[in-house]
Amino acid sequence: MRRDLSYFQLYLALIASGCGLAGFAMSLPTLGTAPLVATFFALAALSLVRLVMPLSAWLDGAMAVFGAVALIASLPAGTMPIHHWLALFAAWAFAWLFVERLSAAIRAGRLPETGTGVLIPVVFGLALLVVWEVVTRGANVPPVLLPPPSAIGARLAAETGILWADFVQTFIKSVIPGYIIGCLAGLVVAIAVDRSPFLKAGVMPIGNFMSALPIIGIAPIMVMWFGFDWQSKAAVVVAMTFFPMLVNTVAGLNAASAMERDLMTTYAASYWQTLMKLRLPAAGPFIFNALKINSTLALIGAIVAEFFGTPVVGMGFRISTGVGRLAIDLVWAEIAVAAVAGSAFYGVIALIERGVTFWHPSVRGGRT
Amino acid sequence: MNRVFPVLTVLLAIVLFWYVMAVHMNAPWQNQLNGRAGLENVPFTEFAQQTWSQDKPVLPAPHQVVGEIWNATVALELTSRRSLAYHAWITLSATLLGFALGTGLGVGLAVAIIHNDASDRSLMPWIIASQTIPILAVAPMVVVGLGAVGLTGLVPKSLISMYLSFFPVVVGMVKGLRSPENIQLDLMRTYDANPWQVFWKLRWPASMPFLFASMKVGIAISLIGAVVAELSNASGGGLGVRLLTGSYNGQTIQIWAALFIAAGLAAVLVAVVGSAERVVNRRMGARA
Amino acid sequence: MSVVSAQNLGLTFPTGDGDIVALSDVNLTIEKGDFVSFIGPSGCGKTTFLRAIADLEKPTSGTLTVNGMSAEAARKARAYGYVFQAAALYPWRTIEKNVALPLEIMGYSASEQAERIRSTMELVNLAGFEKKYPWQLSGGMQQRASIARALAFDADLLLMDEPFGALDEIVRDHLNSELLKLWDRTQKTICFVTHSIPEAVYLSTKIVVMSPRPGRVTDVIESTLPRERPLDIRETPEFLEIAARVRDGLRAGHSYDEGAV
Amino acid sequence: MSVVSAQNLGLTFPTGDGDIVALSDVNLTIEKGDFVSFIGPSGCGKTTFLRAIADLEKPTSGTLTVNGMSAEAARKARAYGYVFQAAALYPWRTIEKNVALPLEIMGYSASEQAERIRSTMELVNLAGFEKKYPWQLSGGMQQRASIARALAFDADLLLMDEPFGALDEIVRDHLNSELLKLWDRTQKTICFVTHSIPEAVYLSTKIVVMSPRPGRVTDVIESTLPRERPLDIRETPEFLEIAARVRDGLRAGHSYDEGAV
Amino acid sequence: ADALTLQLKWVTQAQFAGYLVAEAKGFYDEENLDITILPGGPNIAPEQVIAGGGADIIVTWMAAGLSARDNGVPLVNIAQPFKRSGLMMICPTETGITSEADFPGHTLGVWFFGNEYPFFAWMNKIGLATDGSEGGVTVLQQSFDIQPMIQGQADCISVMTYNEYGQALDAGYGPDNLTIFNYTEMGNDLLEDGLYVMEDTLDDPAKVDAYTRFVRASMKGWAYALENPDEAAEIVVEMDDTGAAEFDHQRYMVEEVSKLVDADDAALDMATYDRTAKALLDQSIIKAEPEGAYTTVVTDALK
Ligand SMILES: Nc1ncnc2c1ncn2[C@@H]1O[C@H](COP(=O)(O)OP(=O)(O)OP(=O)(O)O)[C@@H](O)[C@H]1O
Ligand SMILES: Nc1ncnc2c1ncn2[C@@H]1O[C@H](COP(=O)(O)OP(=O)(O)OP(=O)(O)O)[C@@H](O)[C@H]1O
Ligand SMILES: Cc1ncc(C[n+]2csc(CCO)c2C)c(N)n1
Ligand SMILES: [Mg+2]
Ligand SMILES: [Mg+2]
Repeated sequence: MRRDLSYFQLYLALIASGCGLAGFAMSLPTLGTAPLVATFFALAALSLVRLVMPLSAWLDGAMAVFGAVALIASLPAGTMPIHHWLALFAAWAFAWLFVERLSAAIRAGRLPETGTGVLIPVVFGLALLVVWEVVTRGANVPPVLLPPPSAIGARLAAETGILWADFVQTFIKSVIPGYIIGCLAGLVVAIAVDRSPFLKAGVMPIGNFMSALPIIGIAPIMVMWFGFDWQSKAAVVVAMTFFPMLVNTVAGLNAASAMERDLMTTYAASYWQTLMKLRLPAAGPFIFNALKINSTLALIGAIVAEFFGTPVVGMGFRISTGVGRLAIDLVWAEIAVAAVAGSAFYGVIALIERGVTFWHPSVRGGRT
Repeated sequence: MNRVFPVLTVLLAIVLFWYVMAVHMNAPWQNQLNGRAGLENVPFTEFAQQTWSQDKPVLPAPHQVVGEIWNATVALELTSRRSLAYHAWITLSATLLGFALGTGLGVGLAVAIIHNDASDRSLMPWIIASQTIPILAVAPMVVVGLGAVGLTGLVPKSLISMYLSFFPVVVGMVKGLRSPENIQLDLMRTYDANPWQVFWKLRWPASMPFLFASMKVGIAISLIGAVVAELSNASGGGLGVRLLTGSYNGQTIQIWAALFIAAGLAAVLVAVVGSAERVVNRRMGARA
Repeated sequence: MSVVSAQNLGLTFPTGDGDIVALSDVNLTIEKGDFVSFIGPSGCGKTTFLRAIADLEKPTSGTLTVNGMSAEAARKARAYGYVFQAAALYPWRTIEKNVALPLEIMGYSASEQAERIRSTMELVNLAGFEKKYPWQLSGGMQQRASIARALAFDADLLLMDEPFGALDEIVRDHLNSELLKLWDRTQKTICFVTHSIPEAVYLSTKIVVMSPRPGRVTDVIESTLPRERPLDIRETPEFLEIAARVRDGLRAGHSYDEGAV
Repeated sequence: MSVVSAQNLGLTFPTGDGDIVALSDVNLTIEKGDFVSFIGPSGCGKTTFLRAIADLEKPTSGTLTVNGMSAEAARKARAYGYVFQAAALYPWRTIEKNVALPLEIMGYSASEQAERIRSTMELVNLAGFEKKYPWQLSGGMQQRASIARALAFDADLLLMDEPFGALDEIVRDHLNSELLKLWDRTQKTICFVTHSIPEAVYLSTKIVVMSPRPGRVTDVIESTLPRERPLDIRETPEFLEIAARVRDGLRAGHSYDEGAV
Repeated sequence: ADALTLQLKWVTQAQFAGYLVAEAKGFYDEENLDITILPGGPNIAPEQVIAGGGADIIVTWMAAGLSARDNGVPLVNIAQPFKRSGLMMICPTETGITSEADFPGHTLGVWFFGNEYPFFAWMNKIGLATDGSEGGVTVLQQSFDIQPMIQGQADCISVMTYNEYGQALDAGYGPDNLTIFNYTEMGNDLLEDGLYVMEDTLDDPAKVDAYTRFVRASMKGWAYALENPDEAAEIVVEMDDTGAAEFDHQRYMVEEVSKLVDADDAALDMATYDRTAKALLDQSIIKAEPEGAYTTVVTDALK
């Protein structure tokens, strides 16, 4: 028998069909009430034919999607019957099998990296959303604790105005300036400190100490010092981003190898020439590391700071008052915006990093 | 000596600057007070003294913070709920449990990621995205949700702490477990070693430096997680709660004291991981 | 039965900008007890060929058998010991633990491990350094430790990829004669990659000259030197003649285009 | 005036467990136009001596002058070009930008930079690779780029630390004869560290044999070979005789204790 | 004993003295009740906790309770010990604010997180815009302290008579240098700390009985607290896990709270209830006239 599946994939396939078979048997008495789910069960059980004839990976993907749609379309108002949980299992197994086979195909060079490589995390994310939706609705999780994604999506669509205003207040006004100032200050201080071994010996332990400190704790202090508006939020972001940048840059400025430095010495190069032509470029990967860390820290810092007093706009404000007003789906919509903005911010920095430190082995992918 | 002197110098500079700023920032309020009390032309030295001894200063002077730390730790019984040591212990226990869980989760995910292509591709982007979620916003819901199923006190805090601390561990361990060079892996292949052997004899020991580097970041973040969780879970106390109640009552000195204790705790924890690292390094024959 | 037998062996690496033909139409038979050197310019496929024997690369065409079975079966039967160009010792293990590594993996008993470690450490002249860590040893000693590691278990075939590349000439001479003695004593079959013509001639019963793009065997020279080889055999006319033949073979394979460097 | 002159030069590294005497009582004079090779076992101080000339290490005793001035003054006067054992190209710069690096630092005009890059790239046979990044080139090409970088500005003294260590014999032969041609044409003074006896003999007008612990000069052999040296000069009796003398000197300095390996 | 969990709206302080005293003095034990008191905080919405099943009874403000009910969490008021509001807005006289007419153009600090409804109801009533438009006021989400006034970031801030106002007094402010807007005196008060349960639990007579005993014991606690303010303050300090409560301040708070609580009568005053509901409807904080948002079964059983 030609083996187009690894053992692990085979187990997944068996779980999927097994759930299908069991689910079909259990849903026989109520066949008419949820015809879609019953069809899904039947098809899943049918997929056992893969034991004798290979089935395409795309078929598994289609089954996962069909299962998800069937489930969501026929979610009952009350508690979900047990065999629906089997359908959820089966759909998850199909999705997992699908991504397993896709990545195997990419590894073997049968599918292109670009495109398919993006599809896999997307499938995973969608699977998470489906499980979330089905579990919250199927298990009657109180919506004031965890609303289903569909409700969050509806809020997201309905409140674009508010969400946008909050985004502008928090992200554009607080995060971006704070991030820029904090990172720049960290960079400049690192360079200044680097010139003097004495200062370096004095500042670095303190810098390390400070970067371990729960900086969010200073949010109430910053609000006290810089007022309610975005300035205090930006100040928190500055404080949160400063130390990672300082510590990383100082490490990075030492990253140039002894031989690379010796080369500069043989040219009798000046301090600034060595800095600009050797040490800063060599520090690039470290600086970007800090920029990436900071991109996630900055948003969190700004949102946290808004818990300690704000004008009546902003993501943190909306989240805290939303909880108070039990507008939990709005809170989650806001969280979704934060996650998307944060991920996009991170992604942009990562892209820039690829462009700027193209020469680094971690970017160009090994060899030499 | 050579290492301590520069640190002391910089510390001294910071403390001096701090005292100056304390005068500057507390002056407006002091002027108001003096004005109301009808005091005029207070000599500067006395005025500085006044700004350094306000009850609820905008910026407490260093000695006020130190005094509060002293009063709230040494001067009190350890079990007293006013003792910062007591609150530090509460935060510490959540931190340690969260750190242990986070490290376990991080290592587990890293193992899955390096052994399985599909996990690598599907998990990594979401792991990054998970860290962009404002945890403080989710924390109350986690606390309430877990409270509804009967989990209160330590567990919700630790879970939030875990949520923050697993991230550096996954990232570091994925790097670390992949750090063996091809030649070292090939060697294992020439012995026809099984994946289990490759893991325990090669990948795991090779990843130790990465594990410890991540754990140093992780434990500091764990502490942040515990403090954040306490902001959403006032019962039971903890440094986060002290921060919060300090902030409601305008007790700036109390805020700063809690903050410093937290920082000290973080430093101690990082140092402990550091010495564990040294012990392991020595066991693994690292250069002195 | 020959130890290694390659017929029309080809191995192509697919890369971003086109395929690289690392081995093309290689025919070679290595008999039991042979000492075979592989020599040739950088990129001619010496390492690739050794790795193919070791089942670390899969040939894309032709057939390759090791001890009469497929390379994979031979690897699983632990038919060979491999010495990499770099010592590749695990830095967290003492020298003795490094040597023990294959023994642990292959499930030798503790007492047998101890015995084999003792004897191989002696063989490579490292007795007394068992408890040291790799970084506490010089490059030459590390390389000897990695040879000990390959010798510790009973493989009759030894694959050595430029094991002495990083050493200076004097030390190299010394290790060469030690290796010859070992080979003589143990009757192992050895495949040995080198860049040095004198080294190849001095050591081998058979010298395989290779040339790049595509990687192929251009000459196989059977040595007429006796098995017993004092160091000063290298000044004999017979030696110099074989060396000249190798040099000619090498030069022929070298096209002076840039990529060859 | 001699280019390099060392009298009773000593250089000691203080380390955790005692001092290491890297150079002890070195006396050596190098004249303009000399091609001096340094040979000796690992750790005998070859690199250290070159670095002392380059003012990358400070001697702890004795005197050292370069071009009649202190090593520091000579460095600041940009008296020499240094080729490190590894190519040490900056990975974020293209080959041409790497070669341009010393020119930028020394403030050459843009047009002059372009001109010099062109000519030195041609000299080392790298024309056409200007826009490539270092990692896109083979080891030999990288090494040649680093030589180009040392040649791009006008230093009369070239310090080369095992520049061809990583290359195979044929390529090495090729670069050796290119280097000889360059030396002949430009009348530069060259200090050259190598591990290979034939290379040292083939290239040099003067061979400095060193030995370790403490690092010292044990022999200085003036070559009797003509300046014009075809590759096959290496089979002449004169060549072999000098090589034998170098080998003897080397062997004498080699104690066969473990540490020496 | 019947186990019940009570979620407070705020941190452990004398605002909840009745419950804390009842617990400490064993009044709940006497009623065969086993009560767990959960402190609240700015990140804890009692409505969410009870909806999630984390509590049986909560203390909250009626505006928040009705709003939650409107949002699908069927809360029912079972008792209302607080009869008056302790909410005030204070403005230092140097801001020049002496009456509502002076508000336009000024910045007012407001607590959100479910505490904002009385303010918006008030602004709605006097017709001042709060969306930052011309002729309106600027609203600030105020931290839970008086810093914004001290720092001059807000012209007026929200205070509770029993809490922040005390802090202001300590800081040297007082009626002579403050303009005080008292919600109760202005007739703008909405009902504050009431006791709420989930509607479906009222179908269970055993539960209703437990609630009744709970309210009875709590009222006994309140009565005891108001009679013995010193002891009550001590109990509050004793029961505060965080160690932040200070006796003097709690003592002050008991004093002030006693002016708002009617320890003899737990019943909801219908007039205030109607006004509260109307105010919320008027500014569409809730969309429909609330129905079944209160029950008298518990307070009736007390009589
Ligand atoms: N994994 C790989 N992917 C792509 N190309 C490879 C790979 N391994 C080797 N090659 C290419 O195959 C050819 C032969 O490589 P190989 O390492 O066998 O050469 P070699 O003779 O050992 O050279 P050297 O003397 O430099 O070690 C080279 O052109 C090399 O670039
Ligand atoms: N920075 C340093 N600190 C301490 N010891 C050093 C240092 N640099 C070199 N040494 C020691 O000085 C001695 C001479 O070293 P050097 O690098 O000059 O040797 P070498 O002749 O170039 O050897 P090789 O052939 O291995 O390159 C060695 O014992 C080395 O360990
Ligand atoms: C320290 C402190 N700050 C603010 C308030 C304001 N406040 C008074 S009551 C209440 C909610 C429900 O009673 C709130 C938020 C307080 N009580 N304690
Ligand atoms: Mg090779
Ligand atoms: Mg050297």
